[in-house]
Amino acid sequence: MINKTVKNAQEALQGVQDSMTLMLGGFGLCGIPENSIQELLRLGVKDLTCISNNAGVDDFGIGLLLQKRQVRKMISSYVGENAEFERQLLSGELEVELIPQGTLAERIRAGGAGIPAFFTPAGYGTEVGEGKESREFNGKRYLMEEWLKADFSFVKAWKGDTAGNLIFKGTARNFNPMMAAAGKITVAEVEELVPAGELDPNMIHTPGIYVQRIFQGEKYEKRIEQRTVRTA
Amino acid sequence: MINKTVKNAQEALQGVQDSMTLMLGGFGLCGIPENSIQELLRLGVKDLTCISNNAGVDDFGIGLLLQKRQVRKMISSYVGENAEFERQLLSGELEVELIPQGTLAERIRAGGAGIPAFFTPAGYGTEVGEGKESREFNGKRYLMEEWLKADFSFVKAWKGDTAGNLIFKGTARNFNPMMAAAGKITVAEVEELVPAGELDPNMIHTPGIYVQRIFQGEKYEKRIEQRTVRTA
Amino acid sequence: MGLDKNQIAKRIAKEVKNGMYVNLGIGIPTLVANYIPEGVEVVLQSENGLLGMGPFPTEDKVDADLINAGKQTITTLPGSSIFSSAESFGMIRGEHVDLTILGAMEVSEQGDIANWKIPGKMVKGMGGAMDLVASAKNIIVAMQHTARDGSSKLLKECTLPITGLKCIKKIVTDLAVLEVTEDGFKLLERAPGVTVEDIQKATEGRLIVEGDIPEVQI
Amino acid sequence: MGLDKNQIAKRIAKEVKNGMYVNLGIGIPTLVANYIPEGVEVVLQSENGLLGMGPFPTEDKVDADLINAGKQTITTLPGSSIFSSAESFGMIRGEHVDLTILGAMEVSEQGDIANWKIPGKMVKGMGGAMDLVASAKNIIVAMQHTARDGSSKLLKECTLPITGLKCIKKIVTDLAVLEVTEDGFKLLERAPGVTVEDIQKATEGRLIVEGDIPEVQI
Repeated sequence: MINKTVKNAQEALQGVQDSMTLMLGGFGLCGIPENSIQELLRLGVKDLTCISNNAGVDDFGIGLLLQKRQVRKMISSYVGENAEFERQLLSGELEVELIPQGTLAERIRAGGAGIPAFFTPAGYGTEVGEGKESREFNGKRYLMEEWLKADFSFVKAWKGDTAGNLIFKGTARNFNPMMAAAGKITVAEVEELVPAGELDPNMIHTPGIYVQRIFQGEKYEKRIEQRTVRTA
Repeated sequence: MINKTVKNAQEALQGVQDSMTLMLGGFGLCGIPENSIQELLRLGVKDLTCISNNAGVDDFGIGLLLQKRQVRKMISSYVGENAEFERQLLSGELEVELIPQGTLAERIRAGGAGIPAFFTPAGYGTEVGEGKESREFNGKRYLMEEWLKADFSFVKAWKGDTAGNLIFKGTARNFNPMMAAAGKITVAEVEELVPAGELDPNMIHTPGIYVQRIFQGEKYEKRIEQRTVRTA
Repeated sequence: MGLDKNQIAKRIAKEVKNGMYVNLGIGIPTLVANYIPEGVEVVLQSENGLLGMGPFPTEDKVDADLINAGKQTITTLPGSSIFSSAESFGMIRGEHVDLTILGAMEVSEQGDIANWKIPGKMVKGMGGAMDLVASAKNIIVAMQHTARDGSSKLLKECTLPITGLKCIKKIVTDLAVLEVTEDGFKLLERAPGVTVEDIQKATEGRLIVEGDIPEVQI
Repeated sequence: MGLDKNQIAKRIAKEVKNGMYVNLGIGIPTLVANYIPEGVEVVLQSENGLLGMGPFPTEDKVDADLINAGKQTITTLPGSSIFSSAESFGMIRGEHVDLTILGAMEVSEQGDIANWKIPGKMVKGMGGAMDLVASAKNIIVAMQHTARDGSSKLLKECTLPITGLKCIKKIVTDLAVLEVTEDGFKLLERAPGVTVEDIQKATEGRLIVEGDIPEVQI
């Protein structure tokens, strides 16, 4: 089996350059590629276009890249919980393109699956539909939306094997599988990297063909945004 | 959790009528809903439109429905290995619509996912593209293809739970997951039906929301079309 | 006078029928889960990729890898399933979710909804709201009948940027339960202590009052 | 004279490079798997939903739930993965598969291919062929140079119904190895004992011969 293993984040991110379009997995802070984000900070690449459902919080996740002014444009569905983001947006330093969450997920899926465009009802009749082709099917109006692709995709999985196969845990799956398929180069960081053959072929969430580089990440903080508990 | 269990195939197929459009999972004879096909035979419903990648063999799978003249139209990607099929087609008793396999899979997926149309390169410039809208994206030509849905979908899984969650085994997965989502009523037959809670939520291939009725099938023959072996 | 947030949630819970798959928005809709009657089996969908959302975890069961769309830590239930965001919105777009309950800033008498953007204020994004309202078979809005300045939020036309057109079927406010019909807001129930005249005054859009309007029973 | 099926497969195997994901069609292409050189790691994709196709099983390992696109019983390998048909063709359409090897009835000098239908004969269907040829980055055709009646299968224009336009990059026949260029079929290698004149005679489409044409090395 083809071996996709690289030593660490540094090796995994070789080739990342200014002005690239990146996809970063995660929903809120759940399932984000923490190690790759740290390496992006270290590299200091700038003018990035980041496609990610959210933009992190002030001092974690993509928020860290915003603080260092590495991001020129965010493509997201929801960018709350981030004061620095708001400041840059209002000052014009940062551009933002807001996309309905399902449309975002499907446009990324389309990018990976070779579908240049599709029709969705989301956003028809709203400002999201302005300038877009719309069409009626079975008496309902739909917008045509195009695929999204990235120069690099950064995803985070629970387990992975040397062949690049990935298994996600819980709702940390979210956008990661589609982004893995939509990146020209996909970097997967995993909590546990195992030899090919240890994962059940039947239980793979992302087949290794989509992953070009895989490494075992370290020091996962896995910060929780809303710790809500009940008493037993 | 909502309980989707029904007693048997007879109860599962209540409401199936003449002239309906049915989807049947499977690739060749691998992963076909054997019990539901038997019940369709027993019911004797006719003038059916069957959407299935293949049409079975003379004496097994959908071939059995063809023998009893229950099928008016097949929508498939490949219909070889079936002499009765050929006879009915040439005599005009049977209509067939051939669709490229990937387009078939994606049209069914679109049906389940609420996407009325999408663009694919498959079939452009061939007779498959005749009468269809085509369009250029990034210098390449694509055909617009529309979703497929069914009155009933019949799928076969390895394990299922009472909430309708399904796990497939090996390449018996094939078209089953997309068909489960594209049926107005989806009937799942499984080799082993377990109580909700016994399957790992992280390892479900088809979430229970797509399945309206589930039952444990019996007497699976699982016929092999091409038994190919090597000596140890 | 009028219903409080929990009472609005409790009233909406009566709309939740056995066997439904339900998506609950953030705010009052989330509270609905607390009032689903005994014996009514429903499955809650969280659009970040979970069917069968359970209660908040006890302290020892908190898992950073298990959150809902409001980013709160949650639990699974026996029979839950987890999937990607593409699958999740396929489920929503494909009309597999039976009922969506969400908040709104404005609803028009045609059933248009505005709930994602206030011009001049920081725009946080629509999240999954546009997908949900464009696709759900049945949408109930939970909202206050009027804004803080007393102006109506049930309008002839929405003044704020639209989230979706002609999609809202029912509205439960602090003052009333209303159905969106071809002819306007049809008054179904009034909150205890609230008169039809109070509701009329608080409703800018066309209000249809036919016969006696019963009090909300919760 | 000329290459037999196994020799064609063996020659094609030299085109398979380390690290490639490869889809093999039915017939001669399937044989290519037998000749992939030691040390060249490739992953075979079977479009019915498997990456990492292994050899046929021993009798005791035969599993009806594990077949390839030719419906033959097969095995998995360490690192294999299994997925749905939609995912499989997403992989193909999204150009994640590096190389596709398939058979053909006709190839035109523009790189068009016909391999799914003969008018007047029972049409079995295109299966995944149209998806594969519309999407693959690199397609090699394995075929006989001429039909049984001696007529060329390398044509100016395909006469049979088309499977895909301008998609074939390379052809390996019993007589020759050819590249499809803007100007026609460029002769790269000739089979042992076959002359350039033999190939010219068997090729209806434009044949480009530049310099000495070496013999196929297998």
